[in-house]
Amino acid sequence: MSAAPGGRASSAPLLGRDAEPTVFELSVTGRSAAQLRTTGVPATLLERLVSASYLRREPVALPEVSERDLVGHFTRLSHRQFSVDLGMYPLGSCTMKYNPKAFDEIAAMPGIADVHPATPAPLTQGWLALLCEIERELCAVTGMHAATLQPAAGAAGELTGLLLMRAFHAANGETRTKVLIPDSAHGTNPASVTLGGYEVVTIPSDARGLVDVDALRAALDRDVAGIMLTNPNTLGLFEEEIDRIAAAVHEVGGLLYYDGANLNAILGVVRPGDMGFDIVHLNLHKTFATPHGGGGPGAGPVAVSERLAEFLPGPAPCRTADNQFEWRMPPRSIGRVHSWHGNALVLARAHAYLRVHGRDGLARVAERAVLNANWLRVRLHDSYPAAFDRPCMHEVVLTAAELKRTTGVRALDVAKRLLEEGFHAPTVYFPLVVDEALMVEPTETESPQTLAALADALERIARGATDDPDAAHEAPRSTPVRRLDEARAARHLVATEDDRDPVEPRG
Amino acid sequence: MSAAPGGRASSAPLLGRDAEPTVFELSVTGRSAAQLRTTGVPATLLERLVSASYLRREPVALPEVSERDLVGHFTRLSHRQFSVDLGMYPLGSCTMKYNPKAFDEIAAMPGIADVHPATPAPLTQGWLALLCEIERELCAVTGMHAATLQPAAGAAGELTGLLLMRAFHAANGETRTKVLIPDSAHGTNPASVTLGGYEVVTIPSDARGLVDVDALRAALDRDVAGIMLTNPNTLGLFEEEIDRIAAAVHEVGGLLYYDGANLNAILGVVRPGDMGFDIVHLNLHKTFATPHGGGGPGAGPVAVSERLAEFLPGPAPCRTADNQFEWRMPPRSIGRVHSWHGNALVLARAHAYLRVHGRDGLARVAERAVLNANWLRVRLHDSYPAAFDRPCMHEVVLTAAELKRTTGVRALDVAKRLLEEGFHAPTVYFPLVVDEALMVEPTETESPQTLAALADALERIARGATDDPDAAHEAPRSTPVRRLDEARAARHLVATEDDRDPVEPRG
Amino acid sequence: MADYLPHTDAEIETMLEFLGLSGLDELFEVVPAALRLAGGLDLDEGLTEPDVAAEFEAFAARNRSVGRDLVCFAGAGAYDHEVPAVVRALATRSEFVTAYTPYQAEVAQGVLQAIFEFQTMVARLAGLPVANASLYDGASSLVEAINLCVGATGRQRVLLSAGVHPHWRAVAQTLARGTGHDLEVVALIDGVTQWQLAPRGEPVGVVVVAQPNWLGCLEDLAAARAHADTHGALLVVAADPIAAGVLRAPGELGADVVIGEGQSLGTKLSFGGPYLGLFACSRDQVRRLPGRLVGETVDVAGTRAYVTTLRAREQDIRREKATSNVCTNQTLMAVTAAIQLSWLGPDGLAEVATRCAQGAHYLAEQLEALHSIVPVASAPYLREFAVQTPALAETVLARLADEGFLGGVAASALTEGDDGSLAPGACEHTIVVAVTERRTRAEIDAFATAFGKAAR
Amino acid sequence: MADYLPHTDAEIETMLEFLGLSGLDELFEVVPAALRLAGGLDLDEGLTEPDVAAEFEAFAARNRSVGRDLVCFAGAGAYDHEVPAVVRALATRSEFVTAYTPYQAEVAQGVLQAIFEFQTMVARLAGLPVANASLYDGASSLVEAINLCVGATGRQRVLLSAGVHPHWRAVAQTLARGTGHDLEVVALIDGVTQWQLAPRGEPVGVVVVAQPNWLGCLEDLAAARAHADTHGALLVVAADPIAAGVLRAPGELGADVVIGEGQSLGTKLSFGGPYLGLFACSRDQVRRLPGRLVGETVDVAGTRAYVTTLRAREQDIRREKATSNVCTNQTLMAVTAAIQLSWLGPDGLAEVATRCAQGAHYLAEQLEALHSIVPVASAPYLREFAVQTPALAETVLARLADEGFLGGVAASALTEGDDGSLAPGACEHTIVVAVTERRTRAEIDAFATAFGKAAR
Ligand SMILES: Cc1ncc(COP(=O)(O)O)c(C=O)c1O
Ligand SMILES: Cc1ncc(COP(=O)(O)O)c(C=O)c1O
Repeated sequence: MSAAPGGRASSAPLLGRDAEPTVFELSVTGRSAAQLRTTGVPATLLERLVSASYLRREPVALPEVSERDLVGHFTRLSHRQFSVDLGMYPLGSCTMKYNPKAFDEIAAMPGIADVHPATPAPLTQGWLALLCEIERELCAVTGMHAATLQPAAGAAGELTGLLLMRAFHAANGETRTKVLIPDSAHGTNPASVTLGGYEVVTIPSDARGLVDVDALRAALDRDVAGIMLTNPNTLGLFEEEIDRIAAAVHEVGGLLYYDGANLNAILGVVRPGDMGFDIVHLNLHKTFATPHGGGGPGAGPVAVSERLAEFLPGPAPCRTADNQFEWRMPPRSIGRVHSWHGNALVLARAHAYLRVHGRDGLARVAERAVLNANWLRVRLHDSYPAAFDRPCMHEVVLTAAELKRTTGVRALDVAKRLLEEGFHAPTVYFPLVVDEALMVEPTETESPQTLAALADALERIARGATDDPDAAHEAPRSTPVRRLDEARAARHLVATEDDRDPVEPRG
Repeated sequence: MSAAPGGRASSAPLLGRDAEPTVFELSVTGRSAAQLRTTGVPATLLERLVSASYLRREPVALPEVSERDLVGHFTRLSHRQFSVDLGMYPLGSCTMKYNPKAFDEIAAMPGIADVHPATPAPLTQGWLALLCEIERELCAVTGMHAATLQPAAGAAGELTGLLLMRAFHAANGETRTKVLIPDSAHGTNPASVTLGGYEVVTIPSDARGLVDVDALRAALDRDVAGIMLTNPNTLGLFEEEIDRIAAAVHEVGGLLYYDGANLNAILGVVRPGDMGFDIVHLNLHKTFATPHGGGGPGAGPVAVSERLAEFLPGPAPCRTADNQFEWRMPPRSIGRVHSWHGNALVLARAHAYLRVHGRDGLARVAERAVLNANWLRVRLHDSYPAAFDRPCMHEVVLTAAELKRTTGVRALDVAKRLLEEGFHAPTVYFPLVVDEALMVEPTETESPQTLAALADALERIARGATDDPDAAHEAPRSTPVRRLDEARAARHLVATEDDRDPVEPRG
Repeated sequence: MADYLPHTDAEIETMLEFLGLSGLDELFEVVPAALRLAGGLDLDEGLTEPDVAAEFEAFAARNRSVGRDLVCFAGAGAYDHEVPAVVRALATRSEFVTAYTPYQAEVAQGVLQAIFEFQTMVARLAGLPVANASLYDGASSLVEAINLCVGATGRQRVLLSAGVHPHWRAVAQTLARGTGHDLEVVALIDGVTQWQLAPRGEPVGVVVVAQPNWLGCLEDLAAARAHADTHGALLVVAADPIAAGVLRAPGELGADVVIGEGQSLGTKLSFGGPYLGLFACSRDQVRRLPGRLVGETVDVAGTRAYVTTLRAREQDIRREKATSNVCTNQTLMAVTAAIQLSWLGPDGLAEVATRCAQGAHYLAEQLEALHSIVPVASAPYLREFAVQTPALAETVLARLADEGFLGGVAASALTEGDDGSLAPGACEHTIVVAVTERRTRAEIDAFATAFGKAAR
Repeated sequence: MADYLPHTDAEIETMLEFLGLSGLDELFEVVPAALRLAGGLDLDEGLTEPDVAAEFEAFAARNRSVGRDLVCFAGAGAYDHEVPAVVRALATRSEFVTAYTPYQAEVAQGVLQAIFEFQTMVARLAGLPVANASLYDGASSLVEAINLCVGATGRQRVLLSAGVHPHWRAVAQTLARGTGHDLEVVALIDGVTQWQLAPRGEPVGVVVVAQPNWLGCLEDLAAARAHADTHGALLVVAADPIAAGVLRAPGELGADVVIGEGQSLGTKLSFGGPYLGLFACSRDQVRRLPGRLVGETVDVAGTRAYVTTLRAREQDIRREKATSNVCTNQTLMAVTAAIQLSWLGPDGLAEVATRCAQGAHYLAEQLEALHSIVPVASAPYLREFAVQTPALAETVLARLADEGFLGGVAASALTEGDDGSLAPGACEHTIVVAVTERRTRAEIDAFATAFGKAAR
C-alpha cells in the first residue's frame, strides 16, 4: 500500500497546495479501469497467432488505476490549469478569445466526428461539401483564389506556403535562395524558412515599429524568393506602406507571404489579397475561435492567389460539374502535407464560427478587438507606455523598461503578479525588438468591465512596484506552485517518470 | 461600467481567494447571450395576441451577460465546489461513491433523454420495457414483489410507503395511528410519518446501538401501523434481532418499513424482504451510484410485498400478454405521486449500474464497502473510538467526545480540519444519539491507499488538537472562504440578491 | 474486466488480516445465517459498460424521440424549448453533478452561490421576495404549497381550480390521504375558473389557480385573489416560468405562494424526470418554507459567502415537526435553470414567450381555417391551446405520429373524463397543442396540413 | 440576437469618447483607404447557433459514419477502438480544452503534468528514454524524425521502407522539397521490407521501417537495425501504439527514434484529424528533439512542479536555427492519450491488441475459406491484413457499403500503383482490412459473408 492515495484532494487548489502525485504514483499492481465489449470472438492465445519472437515478455509499464482514481487525478489536474473559461487570457499574438460551446457539440456529431478518413468520397459528400465551403469562406476572408486545408497549424501553413513559393519559382525556372523577414516576426517564420530550404534575411523595424522600407529595398534582388509579413505586424501596428512594400517585392519577382496569425484585426476591413499578398496562412485556433487545447490542435490553412493555385497540396476537395464532390490533385501540386485531410474537426468548428458571424459579424469582431486594444493602450499609457506610441490594431506591445529602471521590477515580475490578480499574463519578452515587452491582446470577447479590471490590476502592480518590489519578485504567491527552478529542469532533465531523482521533493 | 468584470478569475481557487460576484453583479443593461432558431413564423406583436392587461410592463430582471461571462462565472463557481470527482467524500449515510461517467452518456442518448413523457405508450415501448426491467431488478435486490418508480427521492419514497401502509390498514377496515421509529433514525423518517398522518413513537437504542427490543415490544399495540427501520441502522450496525422485531410487529398487525438508504451494506448478502420487511424504499442516488447533483436529483422507488402491490401508485408500466408494454393503474392504487413517471433518467442510470455489476458484482460492492468501513474503524480506534465498539457494516459512527473533553476540539473542528487535509468531512452530529458524532462512510470505490491517507489525516488532526487546538478552531484556512457566520445568515436573511444589504462586504 | 472497485486480491488479504478475519464472509457474521441469501441475487451476471450501452441503444431504438423522430407539438407541462450547448456544458460540469448537498459551506460555495442566484431569479419571476432551492417537480410544489397554506391558516379546506394540471391535482389528492386535507375542485367554463361555482361549506384555507392553466388559457388572477379574500384564504398560483417572462407577476397580483414546473428552464424532456419544482412565497411565510434555503453571510475574514439557512424548518433538525420531509431535492436542475435564465436574460425570456405565442396563434389560425378542428375555449393563450377533433384524440395523435409529429397531448391521457375542466363528454376528443419557439413556420404549416387530415 | 461580443452601443460610445474618436471607422484610419474593403466580405449574413447546428445536421446526413451507418473494418492508420465515456469526460474538461500552451507554468501545472505523464507513457511504449509533447500526426512525426537523423548524421540520404504508410511517405517527399533530403524507397516482398534490395550509393543517414507496416505485416526490426548499421545510420521505427502493447519495444531492438500515429489512443476517427504525432528518441538526441518537452523541477518552496524545458531547441528562441518549426502541436490529443492509456493500463492495452489479433485472424480464416479472396502476404500480422479480390477493390468496397460495412481501405486509395509495397499490378485489387477489439463475432461473420459476395 505504498502507492499514493487517489482520493486525497489536497492538490486541488480548492483545498490545498500540495503537489498532485503522478498517475504512476497512484498505480497499484493489479488494479484496472478498462472495460471492453463482449464480442464472442474466439480467444485464441496470442502466441498461437504470432510467433513469440515478436512479442514482449512484460506488458508496457502503464499506470494501473481504478476509474475512480483516474477521474480524481485528471479532474484535479484540470483544477491546476488556467483556461479561457476561467478568465481573461491577454496573451499577445495568441488571440485567446472565447470559444463558443455550441461548436464543441457540432464537432462531436456522429455524422461529423465518426467518419473514417478513408471512407470513399461518394459516402462522405457532406464532409467534402463542408470542406469546399470552408475553402470558399477562407478565400473570401483573405481575398485569395484557392486554399489548402491540410496544414495542421500555423507553422505547418508557413512551411507549406514556402514550398509553394519554391514550386512557383521552380516552375518559372528560377532558384531563389533568400526570404526576407522583419525582425519583429514570430519565431516560426524563420524556422519555417530554413525548413523551406531558404536563407533568412532579417529586415529591421524603423522608429515607427514598421518595416524599414529603405532597408527592405536594399535587401531586394532576384535571389529573393519572397517576404513573410504579418499585417498588423507583431507589434500590433498596421504596415501602412504595405502597397509600396508589395510593389517593391513583386518588382524583383518575389512573392508576399502573409502570416495570418494577426488576421483578427482586419476581418472584413481589408484583405491580404487586396494588399498584394500572394500566400496567406490562417490560424483557425486564433482568429476563428477554435479552442487551443493547452497547446493544440490548431489548423493552418493556406490560401493563395490564382497563379499559385495549381501548386497547392492535394488531394483537395472539389465540386464537380454535376454538383457532386470528389478529391482531386491540383495539376502541379507540391503533394500531400498531412496524413489525411488536415485537422478536419478544427476546420468544422471554424466554419461554424464563420457562419454564426457572417459578413457583418466578422467586421464587428475586428472593430471590437481593435477598440479594446486601443482602449487599454491609452488607459495604461502612464504606467506602461506602448513601445510605439501610435494607434494599434488588435494588440499592443507595452514596455516595462521604465518600471524596471526605477523599481527593478521586470516584465516577468509584472506577469507573475498579474496571475495573483486573477488574470493570465500577457506575452512577455516578445517581440524581441522591444525591451521588457508586455504584449497584450484583449480580443473582442472581453468586456469593457474586464478591460478596466485588467488595467486597474496592472496599475496597482506598477504602484506596488515602488512600495514593495519584493512582492513582485516573489509573485505569484497564491498559485498551486510558485516560481519554478527552470534552470534545474534543463540542467537535470527529468522528462519522464523514469528519469525521476530518487530523492523525493517536498509536497 | 460599474458592473463587475466577468473575465477576472481571482475568485478561482487556482489564483486567489476573492468572492465571486453574483451573476447579477456581472449584468450590464443591453448585453445578452441567447441565440434562437430562425423560424419564419410571423412576428406579430404580442399585444395583438394577448390583451395588455395580462402583460407585464417591464421584462423580468434577469441577468444580462455575455456568453463569455456566463461561462467564466459558472466555471469559476464550479472551482469553488468540492465533488466526488475531486476527492473522497466520506459523508456517512450519504453513500458518496464514484459515479461512472459511462452512465452520463447513456442517460443523454437522444432515444432516452429526448422523449416527451406524454408520448403514447405504443411509441415508447423502449422506456416502458426499461422501467419494467428496473422494477424487476429492484424487487430482486430487495426481495419484494412489486415496486413503484415514481418517488423522486428517499423522503418521497418514505411518504409513499406510509400512504401504502395507511391504504393497507384502511382496506382491512383499520385506522391505526402510530408509527414507531428508532431514535437513531434519519430526520426524514419522522417528518414523513407526520405527513403520512401518523404519530411518531420513538424507540430508544440499547447499549449495543441496536433497537431496544423490550422497549419496542412495550410500544407495540393495535394502534401501531408499523415501524420504520433501516438495517444496518444509521449507526452502521446490523439489527441482529431483526427477525424477532419483525415477528413482534407483525404479531400486532403492523407493517415493517425499510429505509433503503443503507442498502449498500447488504447488497446480495441479505434482502429486506427476507428479513420480514413489507415496504422498502431505495435511494438510487446512494446505493446505485447516480450522482447527487449538489443536492439532487435522486430517485426513491418503493418496493412492496405481494399483499401491498395492489395499492402501489400508478399508472405503472406493465408487460402485456403479447410482450408489449402499457401503463396500468394498480387495482386499489393510492394514486399518482409524481407529475409524470418519476425521475426517469436517474432510474436509467441505476439500471445501467445494476447491469454492469450484476449478481456477483453487487455482492462485491457490499463486501468492499463493509471491509473499508471496518478497516477504518479498527485503524482509528485509538484516536476516534467507534460509538459502539463492534463490527460495523458500510459505515461507522466515531466519537470525538473524548477529544473534545481533553483538548476542546470538537467534531465540527475535526471536520473543518479535514477539509484542509484534502478530504470532505464526514457527517457530524448525526445520528443524534451519539455525542460528538463523526459518521464515516468510505464506500467501496475508495482504495486502501485513500483509506490510509484519511486515517493518517484524522490521526494527525487528533495529535494536533493537543499541540495547537487553535489551528483546529480556525480551520479551514486554505479554502476559498473560511468558517461562516451562520447565525447572521439566519438572523438577517439575505435569500435573494434583492435582500442584499447595501453595505458591501469585503472580498 | 474491471468494475469500479479498486481493491486487488492482495489488498483484500492484507485488510482482512488487519481485521483478524479469514474471509470476506466473516464481515457479515452479524447477519443471522437464516436470513443470508443462499443462491445470490436473482439477477444476470454483470456486463461491461460498452455491452450495457449497446442494450440502451436497443431500448432507445424502441422509443420515438423528439427531434430525431418526431416534431414536437406536445406540452401539457413538458416543453421542447431551446437548450443551448453552453448551458449543457456548464450544468454538466462534474463539480456540480457529483457534489452532495452543500453541508460544508467552505467547500461548497459553487453550488450554494448558484442556488442563491437561482432563488433570486425564481423570486423575481414570481414577483415574491423568497424562493427555495427547488422541490421535486410541479406536483410536489403544489403539495408543499397546500401544506404551507394549511399550516398558516389552520384550515384544511382547499379550493383547486380545475385548470391546475390534472396530474398535479392527482398527486395532491394522493398526498391528502396522509394530511387529511380536503381538496375541492372548482370548474372551468370556456377555459377559465368559475370561482362563483366553488362549493360552499367550511372556511377555505387555500385557493389554487394556474396561470396559464393546463388548457393553455390565461386566468384572471385578480378574480382568484378576490375569491381567496372572501375566505381570508391564501392564494397559490401555479405559474409557468416561460409565460412569466411576459405575464404580470403573480406576486404583484396578490399571490402568497407561487409554484411552477421548471423543466422549461434548460432541462430536457427526459421522459418526465428529473424535472424541477419551483417554489416562492411571501416574506411572512419564510419560516414555513419547505425545502432548502440558501442565504448570504460572511466568513470569519469578512468575505461574502453563502450557506443553507433557517435550517430549523428542515427535517434533519425538526424531525416530525418539520414543515416538509423533503431532503434531496433537484439542485442540479436548479443550477441548470439559473444558467439557462442567465443565458436568456430579460429580453431573451420575453422573446421566447413571445415567439411561442406567435407560433401558437399562427398554428391556431390555420387549424381554425379547417373548420373541423374547433378551439375548446375562447380565452386568451400564449404557448398552448386545446382543440376538439371529430375523431378520437388518441386516434388523431396516432395518425400524426405516423406523419412524424408528436401532435399534442390527449386530454384523456391526463385526466379521467369529467373533472370540471372540459365540457361533459369533450375529454375524449380534446387535444392540447403546444408550440414553442423552436417550431419553424415550415414545421407548423406541415403540421396543420397533417392535422387536418388526421382529425377527420 | 447575440453573438459573442459583449459591448453594448453605449459602451462603445464611451470607449470611443475616451479615445477621442467619433466612430469605429476611425480605428482603421491607418489602413490606406484604397485597400479598404468597399462592399464587405463576400459571405452570407450571420446565422444563430441553432441555425448553424441545423446546417451541420444536413452535412452530417450526407456522410456515412462509423457506428451509426457502417460497421468499420477500415484502418490504414485510423482505427475504430473503444473510447470510453470516462476518457471523453476528462479530456473535454474545459480547462484542458480552452487553455493555451503552458507558458505560465504556475497556472498551467494541469496541462504540464498531463504532458509529463504522456511523455512517460510514450517513452515506455517506444522503449526509449525521451518523448516529446506531440507533433501533428504520424506523417509529421516521420518528417521530424528524418530531419533529426539527418541533422545528427549530417547525411541527407534516407531509406524508407515501402511498408511505411503511403501518405506519410508522400508527406516526407513533399517536405523534402524544402530540406533537399534524398528519400529512397525500399521494396517489400511478401509484405516484408527487403533491405538487400535497397538502392546503393551515397552513405545513408536514416533508415525508416514501420512496425507493423501499412499492409499489417510484422517486420523484422533486427534486420532493419542491421541494415542501418551497415551504413552507420540511425534507425527510425514507425510503431503502432496499440501493437506496441504486445510487441517487443522498438527501442529495445535498436531504434534510435520511434514515431507513431496516436489516434488509436482515445481520439475519434474525426475524418482524419486532429490526430496525434508520437515521437520518442534516445537520450543522445534530446537536444535535437522537435517540439515541446516538459521536465520536472521544483518551485522556490521546493514543491515538485513541471515546466517546458530545453526550450533553446525551439523556434521562438532559436528562430532559424531551431530543430523544428512546430509551435502549436496536438496537446489535447496527448492529454487524451495519457488518460486513455491510464484507463487501459498494461493489461488493458495488451488485451486490446490481443483481441484485435484474435478478430483479425478469425476474419482472415473465414475469408481464406472463400478461396477467391487471397492474402497478399504470409507474414505474421496483428490487427490488419491485406487481401486480393477478383473484383476491383473500389467496387468491392462500394458493394460492402451498401450492406452496411466500411469494408477496409483500397490500396489504390492510398498509393498510386507501383510503389514497391505490392506486387506489380496488384494495387487495384488490394484491400487492407482491420479488425479492432470492438468488432463482435456476429459482425465479423456477417462481414465475411458479405465480403465473399462482394469480392466476385
Ligand atoms: C504571429 C504568429 N505567427 C505564427 C504563429 C505560429 O502558429 P502555430 O502556433 O499555429 O504553428 C503564431 C502562433 O504561435 C503567431 O503568433
Ligand atoms: C438513512 C436515510 N434515510 C432517508 C434519507 C432521505 O433520502 P432523500 O434525501 O433521498 O430524500 C437519507 C438521505 O438523506 C438517509 O441517509
